[in-house]
Amino acid sequence: MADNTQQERVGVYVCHCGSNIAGVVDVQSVARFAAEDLKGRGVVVARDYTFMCSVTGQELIEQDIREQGLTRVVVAACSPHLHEGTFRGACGRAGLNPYLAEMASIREHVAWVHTDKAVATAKAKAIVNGAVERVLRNEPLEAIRVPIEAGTLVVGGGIAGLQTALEIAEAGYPVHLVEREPSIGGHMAQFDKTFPTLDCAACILTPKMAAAGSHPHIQLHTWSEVEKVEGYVGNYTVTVKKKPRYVLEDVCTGCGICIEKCPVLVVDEAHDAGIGYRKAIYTPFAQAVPNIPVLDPDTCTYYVGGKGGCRACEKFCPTEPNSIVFDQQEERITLRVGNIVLATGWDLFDARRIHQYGYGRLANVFTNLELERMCNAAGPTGGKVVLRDGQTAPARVGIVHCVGSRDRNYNNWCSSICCMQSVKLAHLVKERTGAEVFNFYIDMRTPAKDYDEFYQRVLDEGVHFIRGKVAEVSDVPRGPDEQGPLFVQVEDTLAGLQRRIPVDMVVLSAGLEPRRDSKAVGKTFGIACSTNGWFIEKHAKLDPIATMTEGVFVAGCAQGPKDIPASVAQGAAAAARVLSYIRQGELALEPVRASVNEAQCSGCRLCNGLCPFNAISFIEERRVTEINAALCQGCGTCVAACPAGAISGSGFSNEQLLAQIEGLLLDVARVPEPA
Amino acid sequence: MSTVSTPDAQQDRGGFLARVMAATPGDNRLNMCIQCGSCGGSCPSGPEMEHTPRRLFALIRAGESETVLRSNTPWFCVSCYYCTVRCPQNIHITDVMYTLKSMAIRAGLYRDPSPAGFSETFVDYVEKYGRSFELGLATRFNLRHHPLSLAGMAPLGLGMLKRGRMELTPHRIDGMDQLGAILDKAKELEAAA
Amino acid sequence: MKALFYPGCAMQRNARAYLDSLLAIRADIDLELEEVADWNCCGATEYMSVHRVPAHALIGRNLALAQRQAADTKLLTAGCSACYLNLAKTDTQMREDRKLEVTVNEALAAGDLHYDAGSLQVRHLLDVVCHDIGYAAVKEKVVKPLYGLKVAAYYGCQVVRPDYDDRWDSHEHPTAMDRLLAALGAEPVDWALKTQCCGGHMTVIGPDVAYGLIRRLVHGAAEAGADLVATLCPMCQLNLDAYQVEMNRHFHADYHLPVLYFTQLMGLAFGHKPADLGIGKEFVDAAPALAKIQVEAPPEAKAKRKRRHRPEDGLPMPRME
Amino acid sequence: MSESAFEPVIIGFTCNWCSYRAADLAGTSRIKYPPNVRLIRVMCSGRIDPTFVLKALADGADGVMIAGCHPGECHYLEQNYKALRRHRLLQRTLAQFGIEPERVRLTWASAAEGARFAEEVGAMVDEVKKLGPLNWPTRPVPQSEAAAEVAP
Amino acid sequence: MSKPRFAMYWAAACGGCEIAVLNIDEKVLELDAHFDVAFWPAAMDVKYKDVEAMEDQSILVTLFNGSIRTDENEHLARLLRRKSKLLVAFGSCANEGCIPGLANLSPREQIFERAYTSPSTENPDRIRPQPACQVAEGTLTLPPLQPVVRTLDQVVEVDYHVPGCPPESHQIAAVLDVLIAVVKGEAQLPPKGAVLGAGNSTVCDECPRKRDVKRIDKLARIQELPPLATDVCLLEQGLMCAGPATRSGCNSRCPNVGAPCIGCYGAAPDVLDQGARLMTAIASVVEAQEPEDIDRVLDGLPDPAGTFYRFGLAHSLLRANRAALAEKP
Repeated sequence: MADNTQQERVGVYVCHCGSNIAGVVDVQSVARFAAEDLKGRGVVVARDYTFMCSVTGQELIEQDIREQGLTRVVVAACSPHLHEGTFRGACGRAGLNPYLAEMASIREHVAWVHTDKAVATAKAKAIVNGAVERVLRNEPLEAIRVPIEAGTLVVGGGIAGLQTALEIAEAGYPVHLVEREPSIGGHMAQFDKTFPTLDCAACILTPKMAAAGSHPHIQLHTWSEVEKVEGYVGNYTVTVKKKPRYVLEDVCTGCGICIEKCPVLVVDEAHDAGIGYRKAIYTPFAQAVPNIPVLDPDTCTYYVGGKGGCRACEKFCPTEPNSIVFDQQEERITLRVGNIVLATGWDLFDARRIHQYGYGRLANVFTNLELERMCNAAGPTGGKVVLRDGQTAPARVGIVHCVGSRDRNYNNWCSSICCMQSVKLAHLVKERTGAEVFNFYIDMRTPAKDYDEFYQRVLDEGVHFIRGKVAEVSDVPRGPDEQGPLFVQVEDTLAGLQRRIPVDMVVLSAGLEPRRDSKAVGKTFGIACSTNGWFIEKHAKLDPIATMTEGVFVAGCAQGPKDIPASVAQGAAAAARVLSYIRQGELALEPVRASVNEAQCSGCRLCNGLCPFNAISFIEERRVTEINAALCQGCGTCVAACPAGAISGSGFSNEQLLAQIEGLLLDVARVPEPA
Repeated sequence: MSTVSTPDAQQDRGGFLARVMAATPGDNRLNMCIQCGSCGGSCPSGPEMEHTPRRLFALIRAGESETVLRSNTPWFCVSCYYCTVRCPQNIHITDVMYTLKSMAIRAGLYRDPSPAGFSETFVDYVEKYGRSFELGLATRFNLRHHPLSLAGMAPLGLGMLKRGRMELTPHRIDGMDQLGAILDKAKELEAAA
Repeated sequence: MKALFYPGCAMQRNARAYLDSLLAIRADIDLELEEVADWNCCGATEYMSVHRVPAHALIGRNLALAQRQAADTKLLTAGCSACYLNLAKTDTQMREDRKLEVTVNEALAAGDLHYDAGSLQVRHLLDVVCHDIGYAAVKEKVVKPLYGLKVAAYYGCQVVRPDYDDRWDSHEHPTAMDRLLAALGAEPVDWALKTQCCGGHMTVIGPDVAYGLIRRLVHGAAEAGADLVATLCPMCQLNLDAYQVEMNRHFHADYHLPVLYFTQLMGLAFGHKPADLGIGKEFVDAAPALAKIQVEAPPEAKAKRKRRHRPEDGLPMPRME
Repeated sequence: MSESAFEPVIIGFTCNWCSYRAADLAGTSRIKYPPNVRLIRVMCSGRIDPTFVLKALADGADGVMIAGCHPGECHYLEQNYKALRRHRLLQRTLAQFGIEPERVRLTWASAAEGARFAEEVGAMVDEVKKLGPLNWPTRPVPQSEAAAEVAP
Repeated sequence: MSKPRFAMYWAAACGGCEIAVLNIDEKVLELDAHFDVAFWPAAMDVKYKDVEAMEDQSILVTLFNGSIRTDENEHLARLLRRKSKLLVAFGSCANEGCIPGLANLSPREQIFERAYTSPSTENPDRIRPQPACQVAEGTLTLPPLQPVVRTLDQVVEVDYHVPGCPPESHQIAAVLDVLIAVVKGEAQLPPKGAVLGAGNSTVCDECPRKRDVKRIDKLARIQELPPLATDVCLLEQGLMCAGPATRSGCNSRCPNVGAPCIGCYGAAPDVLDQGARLMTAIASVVEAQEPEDIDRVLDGLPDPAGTFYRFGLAHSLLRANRAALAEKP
């Protein structure tokens, strides 16, 4: 390889990480290898130290840079995802361009995954050698600075999104809140009481909804969906599709006469979870924000029964001009924002998928959401818990936990809220009906503040808890003596017996699932979903709010199942992160970017269609391709694709990577045989 | 059953689970049991079993090999596979039951010889003729294990004969030598494993 | 279409009616069957209980013979649940467990045979009829529709479970045979026990357990209004039919619910003579039930058109699309 | 490493967002896997140029592993599909050079799949061990003039 | 003062390079005017022993065309290196192996088999050439074939590279002008290792065809395609064209007349492996996501190694098929 690296002075630092690395890798031997064997490659100093990331460790590097005139630094320690920033900072303080430092991961990729000391040490040496060869080809880079637009897009008007929107708006910055349902409020608006305190969900939610609806800095876009997102952190252009409401939002006063006069009654599959009714023109619930109805063209007589039918809503609408517009079209609006918070929430597991639980086949098998609606005083039964006949109160009720959750046949995860929700529902059923209630659980999970106390309380109320995953719910007796009408068949695992508990009603605590369209949504916003569909946070522990895409944050259940307090906390945290960006005014980005060497570019246009961020464009006059550094995200696909080798990628250049390959193959590289 | 672990079991702790898993083909995942009881709840013979399958798995983990292999549980398995398809951990429960049966036969531990006897009688016919032989099977099995019930079952047998649903002589396949060689080799390989 | 055919011991003997009816209808549905030459017993559930590797070798011999014969079809079909499952299980486990594949083939080599796991498609006969031949093709051949006959489709366990290759719409409430019966003009009844256990070998080794299960099934089907039960497995047929008599004696009950193979019902609808279909070999006489077959289609339940649910009907049921 | 047991050397290319993090996770979870793979981090599997693979094989590696985000989950939306296409074309080409397909493995691992990453490494090491060393002959370099000459 | 000496030699090559030199027309007279032609087997009769007898470094410049396939090729490469101040790898064979280098995909036995016993060869006695053979007059020898084709710079140090198969005459003339200017003392020698007589971009830079964003959903050979548009990029029309990855300098000669570039000018500047670049570029723009769909498009390239490495195989990172490389000399 052509070598103009001779004049460099490299420092190599091998971290013990206490015994984390030193317990498996002979760190002294690695440092000695660097100092002696790599002398010819420019290594002038090599040290090992207990904790390189400590202040003393960093000072060691800084001192060497100043005193020994280091021009390159290699730190063999943990993953760069942990401490690359730390060591770049140290270099920067000592006057060395931060991008002339390189990390060799000998903890995550060596010490923690291998056991044989000799082999691990040999591998560590190869990795250090690779890093030295690479760093010799590093170039000084400058972070890219981008300005931050003050507006923020919040997607999803459930409790998490509301919290984010309100926090940002309170700080005085504009927020666009996009919600695809006719009203904000989300799932929380469907519930009656909230665990463990049994506050009324509406009482604590509606003030927040009202505040968001009237806040001068919040613009609501309900019955709308984000269609397209372009740009990058600080500078996003978002296209929002406004679905037609067939009602003029600016004119409608929300008087509700149209709803009253509409003759079409349909089952409300959304807000009432399929057990209540709404009209063809409706607001999902009384406290809806905005309080403007939506007309459903799939059931409205005007559309279904041929044009011109009915029109009662229009006839009785008191506004001038008339708020009903039958031929309203969908609209598209464009927003400019600097940051995006995704709080798109969750969907309920479809309990019909578990055939043996009989939901959909056995009338008196309900889902938790159906029961929530039944318990709600504003719900379809006015707060009464009744069987499917709409009248009879059940005398014996079985509540099945973990429906669709913790089950590899459906969803592998724990939905985290079902234990507490099931305990709450047990309490509510007992309170409303006095029924005997049986909760069937695999494990009771009540780990937050006051949760276990609530479980104790419900135990004390006389609810039966049977440990066992329900095998089946059946309406067929085993023999003539069995009396149902329904049987919950389960192994009582604590008694070691198969039991069949006769009940009148079964409630399935269906789990939380990612939104069915989460993958598509993730794609729109350029963020990743895990294989099961939850949005992936930047770091599972240290950054559960940001995503891998700068300027896009997640809050609430879109990132994973969580309860209301956790959703609120995450919503607020996302707001804090956004506000911090807005206040900084500009942002430094990793200078990993592709660029075109125009002299070598032949304008073949092979790379032109490769960039999903539209950073590549063709300059017709000069017949060359150009890359917009601000749009480029640094993936390097075009670098690898350019047939002429005319595109180079800073931070990950061909020279760096080829040198690293050679370096890593240190112990197997053979002396070439002379020709 | 005893609630105190035997010294033997103490020594073998963990080893028994590994042996059961190794003797069960494929990714049987027995180690993944979360003791939820969906197997015991689903089992049509569950009420008759000394231990539910779930409990049996706990005993396997505890190394209680003797208790496990003496248990009637695997013999009451009807191979309906409800437990297998409902298991939230995708454990191949029915296959594990087969493993336990063959281990129990080899260890000579199962107390009620009748189910094992049925299986063994069946196997004898297959190994002799290459086909099963219902009349012989029923007669020989009942003669050995339930001599008293034989008379009671006679009407059924006669009914079968009358309807041409049972034959008096077994059919022997042509490739009996070949089959014999294959089975001998298979037994040799199983013993070696 | 063409398939290799593994009859299994039971079809040769106690389930002769199953075989006869299958042979009678195969031309109607254009199903060419080539019997695996000199097949041996699959070992049922018993062989596996005694010796695991030899059990797979035993089944492996059948698979190897079939593979050798598989010139113009990869399809291997069996009518018996246990035979089907055993063939499918050995094939699947050999596919998933390389060590097992090697061991079984080592054993087979002693008989100069070899089986490449995954080289055949093992399918139950009902699967072939419903999913390969299809309901439309069946319906086309119906000359004497089974109008008025209420049938409980009974699947038993081992065809729909563990269902290695995802052939069925449900492990608990499948609908394939129901749809087949509907294509024949019969009325499939909705019942909850269609995949519950018939008792398997418990009739021999633990009759008390078995009788309980049999009663529950017979009672459940009768309760649902079935005139007869349709099965797809010799063992299920034997337990529900022959042991129905024993069960009645045991519980002092008096059930009389005939149990026929789905192939027999297909034969009737295709216009074959009952005797050619082995009808009459069952313990519980099917003649009274079959006498209910009408010439005309019953005045359709189509009159009860679905009315939109109203609040006075109680709470709406979940939608089942 | 003793001569009797062949220990392959494999160069692993991992993407910054998924597979490198999967390797990190395997580390933090202390999941053990064979030490034969040496990783190079790139931003995206779309950065991986067949040149790198050829270079690694020519310079003494016995195999190359390319690990990206799962299809449909690329941090850069769809660039891992480019890696997939290149891999398939490269495999066809390598076959003509007599290089077995198992030596250049393309796999996917999400940031959450530390165990999968470890399994994939284990599986690849096993496969390459079965194939034996690649031992690609080194490139001839011009000899100094004093060296012996081949007579015509 | 006597004129500086000039030599040209033809190793494993087709002779096209020699013709290309003559194609510079009257310019060849300038060569004669400024140089004393010391050795040029295609043009004049000089024996190897005459060259051996020359003083080392007594030839100013040798244009060496052809790759190193036989022991004789190697001997002459070393000999001319010793005798020349400047050794120029002239033409694709010397630089990167060219078409003879494609033989590196097969071990020697297969090559002989193909050459001497395939149906197109009339050879009923299956005679194979031998390194030595006794005839009445004595022993006849043939230089033995080496296991693989090597490029000149894999055998001896090379001062300059002139690419092309063959190099374009206008480029040869330009190179000659430089040499003459140096001889006259009017110019400095270019830096050692320089590529002379070629551009710094790729063929597309010179190609007049219109081009757009590329999405390849099929690839086919020219005879399988409908008549092609004369002004649109060939690759976009489904024809495998190596232009994007091939050094410029030929004035896009082939695409100009409707034939795809096949890559004879070698890799673009600073590119390590031309085939890899072409491979990655083509694969990147295949319009398919699923493995089967990708394969369907790639099936249009039945011989990927031969397509991507038509000229550059012997000089590529892998150089040859593993079996060929493993052979003992």
